[in-house]
Amino acid sequence: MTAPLLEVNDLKLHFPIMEGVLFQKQVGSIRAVDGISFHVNKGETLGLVGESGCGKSTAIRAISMLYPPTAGQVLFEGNEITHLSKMELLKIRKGMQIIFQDPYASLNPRMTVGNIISEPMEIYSKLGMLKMSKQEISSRVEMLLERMGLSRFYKNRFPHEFSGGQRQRIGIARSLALQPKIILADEPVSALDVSIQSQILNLMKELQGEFGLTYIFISHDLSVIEYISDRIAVMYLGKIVEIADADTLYRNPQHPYTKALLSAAPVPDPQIEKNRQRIILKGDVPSPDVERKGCYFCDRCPISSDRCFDNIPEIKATDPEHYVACFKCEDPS
Amino acid sequence: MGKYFIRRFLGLLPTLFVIITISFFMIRLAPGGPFDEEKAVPQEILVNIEKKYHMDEPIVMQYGRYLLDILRGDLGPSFRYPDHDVNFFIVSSLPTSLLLGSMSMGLALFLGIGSGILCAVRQNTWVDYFFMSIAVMGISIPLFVIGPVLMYFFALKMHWLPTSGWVDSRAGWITVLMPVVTLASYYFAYLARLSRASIIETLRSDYVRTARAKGLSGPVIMFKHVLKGAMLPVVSYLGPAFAAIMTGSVVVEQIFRVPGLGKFFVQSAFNRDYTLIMGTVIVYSIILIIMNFIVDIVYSFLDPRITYK
Amino acid sequence: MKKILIAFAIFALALMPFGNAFANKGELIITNGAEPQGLDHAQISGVPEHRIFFSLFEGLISANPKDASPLPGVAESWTVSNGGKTYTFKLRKTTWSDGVPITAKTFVDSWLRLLAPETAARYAWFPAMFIKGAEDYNSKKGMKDVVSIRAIDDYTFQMDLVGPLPYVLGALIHYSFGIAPLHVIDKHGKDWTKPGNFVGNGPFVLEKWEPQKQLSAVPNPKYWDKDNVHLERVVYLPTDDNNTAYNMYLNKESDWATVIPLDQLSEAQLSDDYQSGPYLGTYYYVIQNEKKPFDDPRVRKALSMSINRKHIVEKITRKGESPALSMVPPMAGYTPSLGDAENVEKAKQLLADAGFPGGKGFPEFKILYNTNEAHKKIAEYVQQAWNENLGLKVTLMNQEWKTYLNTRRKGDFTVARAGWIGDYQDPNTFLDMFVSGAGMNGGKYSNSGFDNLIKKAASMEAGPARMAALQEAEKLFITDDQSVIPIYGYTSQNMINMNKWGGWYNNTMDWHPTKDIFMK
Amino acid sequence: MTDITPNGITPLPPEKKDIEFTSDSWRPIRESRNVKEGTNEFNQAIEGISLNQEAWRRLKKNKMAIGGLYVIIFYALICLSAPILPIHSYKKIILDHQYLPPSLTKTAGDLVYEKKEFRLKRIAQKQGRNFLNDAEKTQLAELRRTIETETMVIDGKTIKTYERQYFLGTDYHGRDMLSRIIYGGQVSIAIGLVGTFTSVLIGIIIGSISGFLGGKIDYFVMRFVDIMYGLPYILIVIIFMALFGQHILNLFFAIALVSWLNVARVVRGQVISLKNSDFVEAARSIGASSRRIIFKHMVPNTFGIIIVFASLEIPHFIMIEAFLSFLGLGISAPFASWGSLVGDAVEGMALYPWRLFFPSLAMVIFLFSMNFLGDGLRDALDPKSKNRL
Amino acid sequence: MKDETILRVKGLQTHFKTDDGIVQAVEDVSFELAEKETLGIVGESGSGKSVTNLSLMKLIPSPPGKIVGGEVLFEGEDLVHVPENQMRRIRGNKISMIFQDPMTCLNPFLRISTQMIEVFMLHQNMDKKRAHQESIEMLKLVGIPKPEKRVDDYPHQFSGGMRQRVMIAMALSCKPKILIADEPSTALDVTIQAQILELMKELSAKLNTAIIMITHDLGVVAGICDNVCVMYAGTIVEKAPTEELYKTPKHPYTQGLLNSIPKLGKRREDKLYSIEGQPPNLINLPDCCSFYPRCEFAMEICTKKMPEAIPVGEKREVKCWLYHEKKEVFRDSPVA
Repeated sequence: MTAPLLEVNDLKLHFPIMEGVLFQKQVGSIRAVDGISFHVNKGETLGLVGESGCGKSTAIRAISMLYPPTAGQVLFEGNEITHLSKMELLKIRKGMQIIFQDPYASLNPRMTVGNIISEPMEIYSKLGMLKMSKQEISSRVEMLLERMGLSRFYKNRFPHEFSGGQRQRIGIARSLALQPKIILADEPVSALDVSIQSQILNLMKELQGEFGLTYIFISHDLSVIEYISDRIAVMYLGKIVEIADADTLYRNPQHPYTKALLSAAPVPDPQIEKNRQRIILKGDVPSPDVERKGCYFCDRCPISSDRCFDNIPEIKATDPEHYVACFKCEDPS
Repeated sequence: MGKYFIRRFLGLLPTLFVIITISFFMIRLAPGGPFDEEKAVPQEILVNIEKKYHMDEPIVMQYGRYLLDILRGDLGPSFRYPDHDVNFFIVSSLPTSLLLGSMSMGLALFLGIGSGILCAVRQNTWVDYFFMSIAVMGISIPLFVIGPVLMYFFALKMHWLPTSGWVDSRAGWITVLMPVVTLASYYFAYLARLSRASIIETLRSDYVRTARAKGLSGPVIMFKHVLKGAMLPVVSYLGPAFAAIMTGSVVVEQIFRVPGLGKFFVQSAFNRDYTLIMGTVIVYSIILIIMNFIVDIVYSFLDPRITYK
Repeated sequence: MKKILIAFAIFALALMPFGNAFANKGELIITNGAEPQGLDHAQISGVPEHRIFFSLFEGLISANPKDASPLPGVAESWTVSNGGKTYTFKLRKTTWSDGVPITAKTFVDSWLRLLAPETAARYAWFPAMFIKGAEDYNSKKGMKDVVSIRAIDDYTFQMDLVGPLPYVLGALIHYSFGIAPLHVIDKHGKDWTKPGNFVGNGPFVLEKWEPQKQLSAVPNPKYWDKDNVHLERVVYLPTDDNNTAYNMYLNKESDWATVIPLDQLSEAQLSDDYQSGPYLGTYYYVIQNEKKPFDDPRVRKALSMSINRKHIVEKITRKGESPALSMVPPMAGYTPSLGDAENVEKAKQLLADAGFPGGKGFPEFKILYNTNEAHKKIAEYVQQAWNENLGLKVTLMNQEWKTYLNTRRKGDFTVARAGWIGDYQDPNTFLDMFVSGAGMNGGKYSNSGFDNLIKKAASMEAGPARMAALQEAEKLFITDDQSVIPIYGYTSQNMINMNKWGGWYNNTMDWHPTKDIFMK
Repeated sequence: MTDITPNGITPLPPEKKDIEFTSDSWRPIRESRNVKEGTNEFNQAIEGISLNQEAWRRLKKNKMAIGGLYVIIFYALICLSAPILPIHSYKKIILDHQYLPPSLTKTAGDLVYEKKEFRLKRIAQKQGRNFLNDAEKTQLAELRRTIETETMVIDGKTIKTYERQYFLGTDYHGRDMLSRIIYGGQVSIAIGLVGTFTSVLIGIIIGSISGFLGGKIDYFVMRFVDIMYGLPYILIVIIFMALFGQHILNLFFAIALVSWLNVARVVRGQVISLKNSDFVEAARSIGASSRRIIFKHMVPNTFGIIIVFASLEIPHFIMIEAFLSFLGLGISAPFASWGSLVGDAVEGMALYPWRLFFPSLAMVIFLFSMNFLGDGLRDALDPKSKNRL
Repeated sequence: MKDETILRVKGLQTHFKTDDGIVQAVEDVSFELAEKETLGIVGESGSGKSVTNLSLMKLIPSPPGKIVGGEVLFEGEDLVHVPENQMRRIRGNKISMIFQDPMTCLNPFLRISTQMIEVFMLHQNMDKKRAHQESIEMLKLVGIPKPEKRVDDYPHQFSGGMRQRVMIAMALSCKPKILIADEPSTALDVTIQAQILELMKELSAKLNTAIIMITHDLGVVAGICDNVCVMYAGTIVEKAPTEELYKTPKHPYTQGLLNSIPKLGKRREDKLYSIEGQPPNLINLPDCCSFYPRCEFAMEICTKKMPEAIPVGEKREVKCWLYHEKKEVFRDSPVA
């Protein structure tokens, strides 16, 4: 097996909680990402699923070094990137692009579509990391627009003139401008309507084949994740509780949280809905600002035992390529 | 929460200290000194005077001396009014300024918020245009015009009110009317606009829609659901505004002979009465700090989401 | 909303019968200009203070309300000896308002207190001009005993002057020659001027003093001439705003307005209450004599001759001022030496002679004045006159008071507005400040002939010879050198109803002792 | 609520008439359909518009704001063209013409004569006469003669002094109020514009850098702002003017010096809220430098609020200048500003009301317009603004 | 289920005046609601589903919005023409509403108790004390732990799910005939959403409340609704009992919608079905089928006229030319 394109080892990102008037001191931290490890192979799609606040968006920001991680390693093409200098990081970023969740907020309303898409190329050619003439940049912008199914005449228009789906296409075009190797997609379809969502999903799939892209795809929608992903990681409170390939995970979920999640997702089929037995979880997702000594899920878990309250389960393989962080799954007794 | 405020207050002391330091040195930069007169004081006498007020010492020493005095609560003697200390002026005139300020602010608040509500409810009707025009007038006519015009009309023409004075034995409390109205005019205008905008904003909020969906009537919605939230920007405006009303009353105090502190803000600077300037600056800063404090408290009172730890 | 309106209406109605609510028999209400600096004669320096001083204190000499000439005050009589250099005063037996007697020692102690360097009295220079040794003591060149004043006995006071200064009696009216109740000051320290603590020896005694609000005084039962004090109360209202002061008068809230806003003058002048008379002061433009090309008397003369003073006083200031061509206003026994009269043609000629025909090549310069409506108006006029008549480029620069004083003191100007009010009725007060190197000589005029003449006059006894010397000095100063440009002689402006109040007269010092004012 | 995507669609008249059905009606059109450039899916024309154009369209809907805009343009035109307008010089002093009331028809001569006659009658009345004595009659006759004969030279042309007309009256020096108001407007508006521009510039730079960098720098900048707030601004202005002289440029600068604080705070707030916005993160993720992010991405997005702020700030500056004029710190003579004209006129308000009325009117109309324009701009540029005035 | 209609909406039209023109947010909407029925209204954002229901309650912000036509019959009254003060007696009492975002819909400045009490006091004339008691009861009913304590808390002290429960408690206080739920679970996480839907199902049965469930999530509808209306561009394009709709969607839009959802648990195909194009802008729509530009089966006629609703089975209606009898409309045609 070749080395994975991206490898993440025990990545942590804690936001400090500061207090004090004149001299501020740290009184705690929000454990947004609390030690996650996974890898992504070239050409595959890793789905990252979890409820809001579980740290999935923060995770990809930490991976792309938008927020410097608190601890852990990120290896991109075998190179550790957490300690790189600004310039070196820029080189890496070229191969690693992000698509943002909100197509309304992620495009600068004061820039034309053409400028938005060409900006990364301009920045990199100014830095000398990309050798493209103005002409080339401009024609690439047009090419990208047309590939996204938008007319190239749109490049002089402003984002607000487009509907959500079209804007997300512009966002995708921007992320493709530098011909990245991996795209970190942060809930790219959750702000879109169903009929548009499928357009974007299809587009992303096509692009993956066409440009040999690798995706980390975040969503809270299990059906979307299932559709797009090869492998899926389930996150809860800043931790990954289960990773498996898509089929395995959906056919044979092991972690109680995964199970609950799957059973809670509504299915657009009254037949199924009628006969479903739902696992209804009690309570809400707890706040991530306290340090825990037990399993992060223990207080909502329907099958937790004393052991879960005192020890943190490691993520372990139950089957090949199926990792779960649960004592019950390690030891079904 | 009490602890929070104490900590915050302590945190503001450095700011106050820097303000004192800056103004101490800044005012000495200005040309001319406190003892310059039309008939220039002979050099020999100037030496005596400067010695008396320790102005012959190096400025750093003067500064140190001043700081020590402040710590003792003594703001020093006034250069311009040798019979009095700065403390005396502040003690005797601050209450007047505060009274004038709070009466004006009270009037401005009452009328401003009142017309703000009226305009917001009757948005884009003649009521709205009428009050908003008055408000814009209040903002665009200088106080030093409003004051004399009022005086001319009410005192000289109609003889309803005395021209000036402040709660004295002759005319009593009616003397407060014109200064208060004059000073309130600007703040009324501002508050009316501010509260109108804020109320309109709040009226569009989801929770007001909820309240309507519950079947509540207009007034209940306005006074129970809208006002509390809509007053937040008003409250945060009030802090600095109240401190500003002290300096802003220069004109009003001068025109209506109000024995307040406001006059000193300008006159002491013109007179180069260093200690009195410092006194007013310190009072102003402290009032500003206290008002911002009160704003914070009122804020936490109005908005339960805010808690101070 | 309606209720509120009704409430307002009722409130307004309740206020209606306001009118003349202030009329109170025998009470004189004065709008007194700026807030008084204080009451201690050693610390004060302004006109409003002087008015209050007249009510609360009395020195050796008091002022005649009719012409501000000296009248006996605490001194019953006096004799002059030693060639006009020694004055001996016989004091009357009188007391402070608390009954403590006033003796010659009171005068010695009060004067020494004022002169003491520690007291740092601003007006210490004034007695120092007269009293022998006073300047030495004040500038620490000598101890107390160098001051040549002494109590011969309890009621005889004697002083030696630096020369035969004939105008000293008039000067003694000034507050710097006043007395202070040292026994009270010892007891209360700085607080002695607070109502309750206060002790004075004037016709009135302090009743109430609320700074910025009012100061009132009632007759002093211990005053030696209390039978001739008629007012029941004098109230001084500090009033910074001229317009308000005048409005208060119009609205009958005050009985005596000491200022009249310029823009109201034409109306005020039609009123019977309008009181105006010459005032011992000269309004002039001071020129920087050292700066080129202003060091040329021809230039200075050209500037002076191209201003139409008559226009200024009739159309701009309009207070009935007299156009002035001399620095010293005319006074008894003295005929001023005049500068050249207005003559635009000649002015042009002079300027051409000086090398600037038609103003060509003349550097642009500024007129400095302190921020004030009247000064501004005059400066604007002068600016245009110089521009149109001489072709000079002139700009105006106003500065707030203290900055202006500082600039003027440092001589950091070209042309500046100035005014001088005589401290006493003698030409000397208008001339001695222009001797070389004097503190007031911001224009840096320097003429040894002038200096000598002033020095000479100082050592001469009263009489025509002395006046001639002074006139000669002024001739050098104005007629020959035109060091400054006199513009007009001041007039005093007051509003007071003479049908109601008696004992109030216009005089050249604008002194109106409240002692003599009575209600008709 | 409906999400209204604001595409500019040229409205088509709705056709409600019954249509003829033909066999063609049922023909599938799947293939024949293609959306043309510049139209939407219903073949309605679309024109692309930028945010600014859109704001302009919103602004045009606001009648008060547009009215205000016209007034301001009118003012600007008048002020700019003042030197070529057929008005008298703003600084020409004719003492004989002082305090003339406004009149559209009468010449200065008529007014001066009337004034003199009236005054003489008043004096006569005071002296208990109801006729003029001979001396007074002579005075009048003399005045009449002067009026008819006196000439003066202006710009090389000899004109009859008393034939001048003053539509808005004259001031204490007999200067034309109309032209003084116009030139005063120049100064006041310049103070408003320059002051606003300077303070906004300082505010943007300091606010955006402070907000973007955050941390210690932000902390100290904000403490500095607090300190500046803690000093009464009037004191700073007095000292500044005393130090550097009462020059008009210093006046601009002194006012700007104390007024950038608010802009800095507003910009900082905006920048902080924009800092975590997706598009800034997007810019960071494509390697944009901090400078690029601040000045290309953030600052342009605060322009809306800044323009709004500025439009409301201009009246504020004009008022501050008026206040300073009242204190004697304003513009130096013989120049005038609205503030100084109004301030000068307050004293003589009862006798010469026009001197107070016209400059006040000019100023109030301008500030009214500015306020309405400002409100309109805010609604147009920043429709979801929370910080409404 | 006894079919007794309690609400009948006929030809409802709501327009908004904007700078760009008139937005026809709701254009000819008709439906009926039976007692205890749960009716789903599905549509994408901007399809007019929320406006429809705000129109029922007459809560359209006016201006710019206005109900320009149609009628809403409730208990024999046409709510469109009922005066405001009478309408207030219906709101929160007989018809109540919950909204999408519980975060912004509860007044953040007032205690939960204050907000709940006022409903009881207003509609049921209770005194304060009893209203307080009732509030606690209601909170208990919706499953808030320790309601006695929490009733006096402020909204921000609750989590999103809890807040939505509070909203439900408040809406059901007066045991309304109809509960309009506007995307009640959209802002919530999947696991919380399941709790809330479960709760609503349970309570509506308990309190005999009919529910109009507005959502864009076809999964939610499948689980909870008896009948479904599908809205597109301000109009209901298809109306059917839930199971039938999912089994045999008739309107091309419904078909497309159902096909374009990735289905959980079903093996993914190579490509998802997707409806091309964008939803239309509702300003100045021409008189045509608003879906035709995206419709695979569009015909010439679709570009000319909006079809009428046509029954396609028992209790089913669809607005599409495909289901119209061609002859019928060809009556004037010479070819016939």
